[in-house]
Amino acid sequence: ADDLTLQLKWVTQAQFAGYYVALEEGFYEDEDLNVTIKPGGPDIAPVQVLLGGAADVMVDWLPSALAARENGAPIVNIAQPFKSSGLMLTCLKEHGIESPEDFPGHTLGTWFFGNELPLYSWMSKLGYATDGSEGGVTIQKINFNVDPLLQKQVECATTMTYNEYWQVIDAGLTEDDLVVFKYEDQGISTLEDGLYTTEENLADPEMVDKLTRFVRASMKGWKYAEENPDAAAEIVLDYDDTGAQTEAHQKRMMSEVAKLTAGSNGALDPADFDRTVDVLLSSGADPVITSKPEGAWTHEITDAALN
Amino acid sequence: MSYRDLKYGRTADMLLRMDGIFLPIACVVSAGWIDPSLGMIVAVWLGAWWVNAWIASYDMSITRLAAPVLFGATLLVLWEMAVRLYNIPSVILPAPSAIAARMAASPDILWADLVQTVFKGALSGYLIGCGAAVLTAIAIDRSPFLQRGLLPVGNFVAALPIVGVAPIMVMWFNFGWESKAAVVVIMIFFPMLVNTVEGLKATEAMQRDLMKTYSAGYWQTLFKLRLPAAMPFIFNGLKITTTLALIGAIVAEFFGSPVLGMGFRISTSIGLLELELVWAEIVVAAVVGSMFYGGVALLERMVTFWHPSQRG
Amino acid sequence: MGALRDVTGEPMTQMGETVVAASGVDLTFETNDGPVHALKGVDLEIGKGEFVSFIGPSGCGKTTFLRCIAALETPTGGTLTVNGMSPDEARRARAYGYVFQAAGLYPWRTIGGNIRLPLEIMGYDKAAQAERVARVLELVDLAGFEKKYPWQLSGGMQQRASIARALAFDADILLMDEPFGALDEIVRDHLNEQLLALWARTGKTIGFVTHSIPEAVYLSTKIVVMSPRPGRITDVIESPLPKERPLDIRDSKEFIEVAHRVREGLRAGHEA
Amino acid sequence: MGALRDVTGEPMTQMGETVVAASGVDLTFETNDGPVHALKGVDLEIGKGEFVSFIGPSGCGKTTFLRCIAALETPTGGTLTVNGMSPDEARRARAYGYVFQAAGLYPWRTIGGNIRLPLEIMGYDKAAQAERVARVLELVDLAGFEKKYPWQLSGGMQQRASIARALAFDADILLMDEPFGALDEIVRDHLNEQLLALWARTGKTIGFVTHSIPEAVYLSTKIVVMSPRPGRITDVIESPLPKERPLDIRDSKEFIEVAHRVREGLRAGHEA
Amino acid sequence: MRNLGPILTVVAAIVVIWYAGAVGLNAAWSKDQAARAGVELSFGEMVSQTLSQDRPKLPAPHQVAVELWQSTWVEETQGRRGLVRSGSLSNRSLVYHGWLTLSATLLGFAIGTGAGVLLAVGIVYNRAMDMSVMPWAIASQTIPILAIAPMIIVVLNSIGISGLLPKAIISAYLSFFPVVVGMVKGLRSPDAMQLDLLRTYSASGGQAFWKLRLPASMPYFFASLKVAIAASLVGAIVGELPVQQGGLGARLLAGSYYGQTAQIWAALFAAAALAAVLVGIVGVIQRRTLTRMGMAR
Ligand SMILES: Nc1ncnc2c1ncn2[C@@H]1O[C@H](COP(=O)(O)OP(=O)(O)OP(=O)(O)O)[C@@H](O)[C@H]1O
Ligand SMILES: Nc1ncnc2c1ncn2[C@@H]1O[C@H](COP(=O)(O)OP(=O)(O)OP(=O)(O)O)[C@@H](O)[C@H]1O
Ligand SMILES: Cc1ncc(C[n+]2csc(CCO)c2C)c(N)n1
Ligand SMILES: [Mg+2]
Ligand SMILES: [Mg+2]
Repeated sequence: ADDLTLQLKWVTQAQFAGYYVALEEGFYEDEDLNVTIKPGGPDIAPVQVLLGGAADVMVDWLPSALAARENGAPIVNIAQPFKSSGLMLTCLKEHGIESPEDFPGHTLGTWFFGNELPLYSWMSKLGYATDGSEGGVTIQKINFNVDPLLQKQVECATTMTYNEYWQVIDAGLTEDDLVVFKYEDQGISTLEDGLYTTEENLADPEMVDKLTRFVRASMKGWKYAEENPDAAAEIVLDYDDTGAQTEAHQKRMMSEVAKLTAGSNGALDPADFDRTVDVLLSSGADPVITSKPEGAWTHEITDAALN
Repeated sequence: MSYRDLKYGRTADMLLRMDGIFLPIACVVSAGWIDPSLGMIVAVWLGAWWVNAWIASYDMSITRLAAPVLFGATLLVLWEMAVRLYNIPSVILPAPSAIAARMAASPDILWADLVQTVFKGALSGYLIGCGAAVLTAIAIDRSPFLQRGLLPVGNFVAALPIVGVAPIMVMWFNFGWESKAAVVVIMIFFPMLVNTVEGLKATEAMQRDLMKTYSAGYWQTLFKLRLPAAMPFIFNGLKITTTLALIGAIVAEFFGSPVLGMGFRISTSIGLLELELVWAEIVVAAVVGSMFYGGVALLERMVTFWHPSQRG
Repeated sequence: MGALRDVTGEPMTQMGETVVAASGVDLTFETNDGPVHALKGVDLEIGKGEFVSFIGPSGCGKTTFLRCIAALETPTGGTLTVNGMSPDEARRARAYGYVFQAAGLYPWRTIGGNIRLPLEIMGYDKAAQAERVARVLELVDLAGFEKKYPWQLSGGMQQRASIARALAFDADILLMDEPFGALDEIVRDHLNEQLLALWARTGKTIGFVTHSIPEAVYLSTKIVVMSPRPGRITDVIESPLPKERPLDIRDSKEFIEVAHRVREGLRAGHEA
Repeated sequence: MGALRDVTGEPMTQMGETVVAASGVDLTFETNDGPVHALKGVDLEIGKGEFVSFIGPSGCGKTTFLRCIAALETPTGGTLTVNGMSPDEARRARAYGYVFQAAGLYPWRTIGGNIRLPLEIMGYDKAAQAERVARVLELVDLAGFEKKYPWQLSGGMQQRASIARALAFDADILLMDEPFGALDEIVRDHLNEQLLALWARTGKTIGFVTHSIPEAVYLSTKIVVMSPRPGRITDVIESPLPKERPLDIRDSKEFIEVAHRVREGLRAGHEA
Repeated sequence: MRNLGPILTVVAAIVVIWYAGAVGLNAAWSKDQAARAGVELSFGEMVSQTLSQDRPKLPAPHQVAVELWQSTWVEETQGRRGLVRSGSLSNRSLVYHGWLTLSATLLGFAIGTGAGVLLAVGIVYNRAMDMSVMPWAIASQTIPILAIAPMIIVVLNSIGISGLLPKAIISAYLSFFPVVVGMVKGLRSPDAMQLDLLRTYSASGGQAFWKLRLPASMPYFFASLKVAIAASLVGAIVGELPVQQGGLGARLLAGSYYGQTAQIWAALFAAAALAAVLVGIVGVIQRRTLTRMGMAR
């Protein structure tokens, strides 16, 4: 079997169920692949791992992937299992924020490490300064949990539909206590959780073949996971080395993730790509990327895989 | 020449001088045989070391400065060579020249981060932590009961890993520099306390007996005998904790900070693959940290000039 | 004492008042290989203003006994009082000046600073400190070395500095453990004379350990000969010499007789 | 040397061979408040098998000169050779046994362990080590204290242990810095005799610092009188005493004459 | 064991302060929740609520204790993956994670101590090293390890080293420094006379090392070992953060991602307890050795 290593963007959780399912259910084996899945974590930049040669393919968000490309990392999107964005901004109703017009004067929390790019784009589209000056908002870096929102250190916080939002609910708040702004609804959504590899790999026919088989099996995994969310969540739990995940949370996460992968057969929709690029380019004075990227995606793999 | 000879056994120097021809050439040749680039790197390294050994054999204040500088410069050259010869991608390890360029390009970011992290976070935490530790050491010094109780528990608390404590401090003290100072205080308090308590015990029996014959009071013994005698230990603590304070402040920023600070920059720029900026911050941290340490070491020399280890 | 200090000339020995009273003093050290009997049944009375020398083979317990008097060691048996109080109370009343067998100067203080130490502790004012430091430095012939650090002095100079330190303040009881061991004969004679003069002037009670028989005889009103294993007193000699003692008294018949008796006592102790 | 060691009786003094040759030796210490001239223009020859005593006021540079011979200090001027080599070469040839002014025992070694230290370093085998340790402990009257740690010994006992340490191995040159300072007269006499016997037996060259005029005269073939500030040699006295020296030689006319001359020299040094 | 009384007293004091702190810090959330529900809280209700929150700012001591118990004994004996049912340690138990961390710690400690001692010897015996290495050893410690830990791991991974070793290397990086500093000080602690004595014997550098410098450095050595082993543990934990593959570090962070405060604190205590035990063991060895050397008085 051919060896292949996948670097995830984040820790083992249902967000990556498709890959774990493919591994557990033998879809990779069927394609004669021996896949290793490396969980990510804070401060692990998957691009570094990819370029360092410790992984062959990685899961990443398009904004940070494009930013990395601008910084000289020749990475290419080869598949896009996630059709829609799960990103949203969740505010406590009691702070009196009902629409984006109310943002000025408030503190918005977001993760950084490349995850802040969509929020900055949004704010610049709205024309708000982000340095806390008059008429603008204060952007606060928060860590990957929702405590700052619950403890009112920030008034709004970045959440994912499938994870942090439910942590807020689990903490004891109700939908009625919250106001949520989905990036999808605001027309500023960017592509999340695509598969990327290096240009170097794509120049190697053998590797292209491996990646094709990998994408095919992964998509099979994703479709299985969409249909059997509970079983998929169980599989993820089994692969969680930290033993920190809970069953209820992962099952719910899986059902939410299924909504995001639903519209995708694995091939990147160029329209989505262009929309993401537009959002990133339009971000005012300090845009995430400065020019339209060329060759940042390819259908070569998915075309071969999905036939 | 006094007992210096023993201090710097000649063996190593001789090795370099006598076999100065054969051994290095053998190294270079064998390394070059494995890989020509490696051969070049080894050659530069050995050459620089030889020069350094030669410089170090002269004991002048200028060589005291030149030796470490040369050593550092050698490391930088080797780094640059390695990056170029092996085509290491800059998103994994940028070359020193690229880092230097970045430092020249964004001094304002670096300065603002420095102020936030070092002057607000680390320094205030350092002063509070060391002050509190010394006062606590003096306070519990009179009570063997408290010492026996507090020190083990204190060791336990000191062993709480900073990565676990920092998020909690951020939760309690918010995102500003105060939480960083709190982390620094927790990190340095016990090392400092232990050193001071140890130091307060470090008097010789005869020195204590002398004070007894004067029927000196507790405070007199403290100020005239025990604190001076404790100074080598206290400075040991002060020196160790300089680096702890800096690391503590930076690492704490990983767990919550305003959108500036060295830790903030380091932790978030990796995600954007701005590795040059990351390394620029690391360089600043290393330089500032070394200066901090050097400053305290200088103070130590002035205060504990009498100690055998300072008299050389 | 205040009154006595002003009187000069004859030493103020008033044998009536007992300063140190030891009876049956025992002291045993516990060590890794068994107990060491450092003192065994020591009985001794020292009157006010006496000059008592202790002499005996090395390891016989002289230092240990001096330390007991100064409350630096606690006897494991017997009773010991100083000025009618326990040694510890006397210590707290600042009764002692002590010169240790090793100089024991604080390395972070200059010679002057070391001598100033007890003065600072006892609250002398700045002017008095300076005056006394200068005076005792002169006394031990170290003027000019005030600003040096201990490790810059020779062994004998360090010892003299430590003597100066003990003489700088007014303790009623002066305990000196081989203070002149590292000094040459000339300085030693000089310091012996100085010490006698000081004693005469101030009426201090002095306990003095020495290995030199002539020194012991020359200085003392009472000579205590000790012998080892276990340390005990084998002879107590009241000196028949007059209070006034020029250096050449050492050639007198009485002197030679006393010296002989001490030597005999010592020799007996060695044989024991 | 091997041959000499076996011969007993008369000491092997062959004045022809020069062991230590100093000419114009200067030594200046730099201190925080100015230079200290510890030695100034010191000229001295010591022949093989001589017993040379150094005497002089404290701080006159005796220790410093001994340290120069042993290559522990480097003169800042003049020339100094030992056995025709530089002191440092002689040191590396293990020419010296040195007894320091303070005992300087290693606190983590027992008394036995401290005496064994040089033997281990010079590669004596286990049996020889044990035999020599026992012998020198006996010599300094410390048998039974082998297993004790230094701080459990009295001052004089520590000093004797450090003497034993220097005698345990066979150095041709023995340098002793006030070795008997903390010992009483009886032990001192005893050790003086022992030292003379050892010297006679082994033909070692001995440099000996003392403050005791009788000791210097009793032991030495040559007495060097020094005076301070700056430290220099004021008198060198060749002893007229015979090699064979019973203790009562100290009452002889020659002895008293030499002692007188030394005392005069010393006194002159003090006045200077 | 005469320390037991004092320790218990101090611990009791801390627990009391802790409870008070928990009530104080957690009160805001309870009040908010009550306000959202439109009810008024009595003081007693509030206290009981603050001590039983799911996501407290500061969990009460008993909550941490329960979590510790649950994630060790209960998990192993009753859990689906526990030792009793599965025959191997559960990845949900602190025993398993503690063991992972411990093994990396010990390996890192061994490497770090070895390197530290060697470097110290080099610095003391080689002039060039003394002058050039020490400043850089200091500088190395001012590099925030957490920042480069991920990079180290990535780089090591890319040359095929993974698993225990990268963690151990980070742990060694943190532990070598105290050893260097302590040993340099210790190896230089003999005073002039002790050195002079060996000079008169013309002892070789090696003999001076084994017979004087090394024994004299032992108190300093052990003092730094205590610091070093604690630093090793921190290093291992830091090394576990970026690779979420088990260990107390991974556990700590995972707890924070899912807001499981009690889990964080339990992992924290497990780490501190581990450190305390390790330091304690070093302490025992120290006492034994120094007593045997006659240096403990
Ligand atoms: N390390 C040093 N630094 C500065 N001065 C020193 C040092 N060692 C000795 N001296 C000075 O050198 C002079 C000679 O000292 P040395 O120790 O040789 O005297 P000594 O003759 O042995 O006296 P003693 O009989 O008191 O031991 C003294 O004035 C002393 O202060
Ligand atoms: N701390 C100690 N622990 C164990 N034994 C001790 C201790 N101090 C002294 N001794 C022992 O007590 C005995 C008496 O010692 P002491 O110091 O009083 O002798 P000394 O008469 O002053 O001798 P010296 O003239 O040599 O100074 C000695 O045998 C010594 O070994
Ligand atoms: C290295 C890295 N860390 C965190 C995130 C943010 N993030 C993206 S998805 C996700 C999981 C949500 O439950 C989180 C936290 C990221 N993108 N990359
Ligand atoms: Mg004594
Ligand atoms: Mg001397």
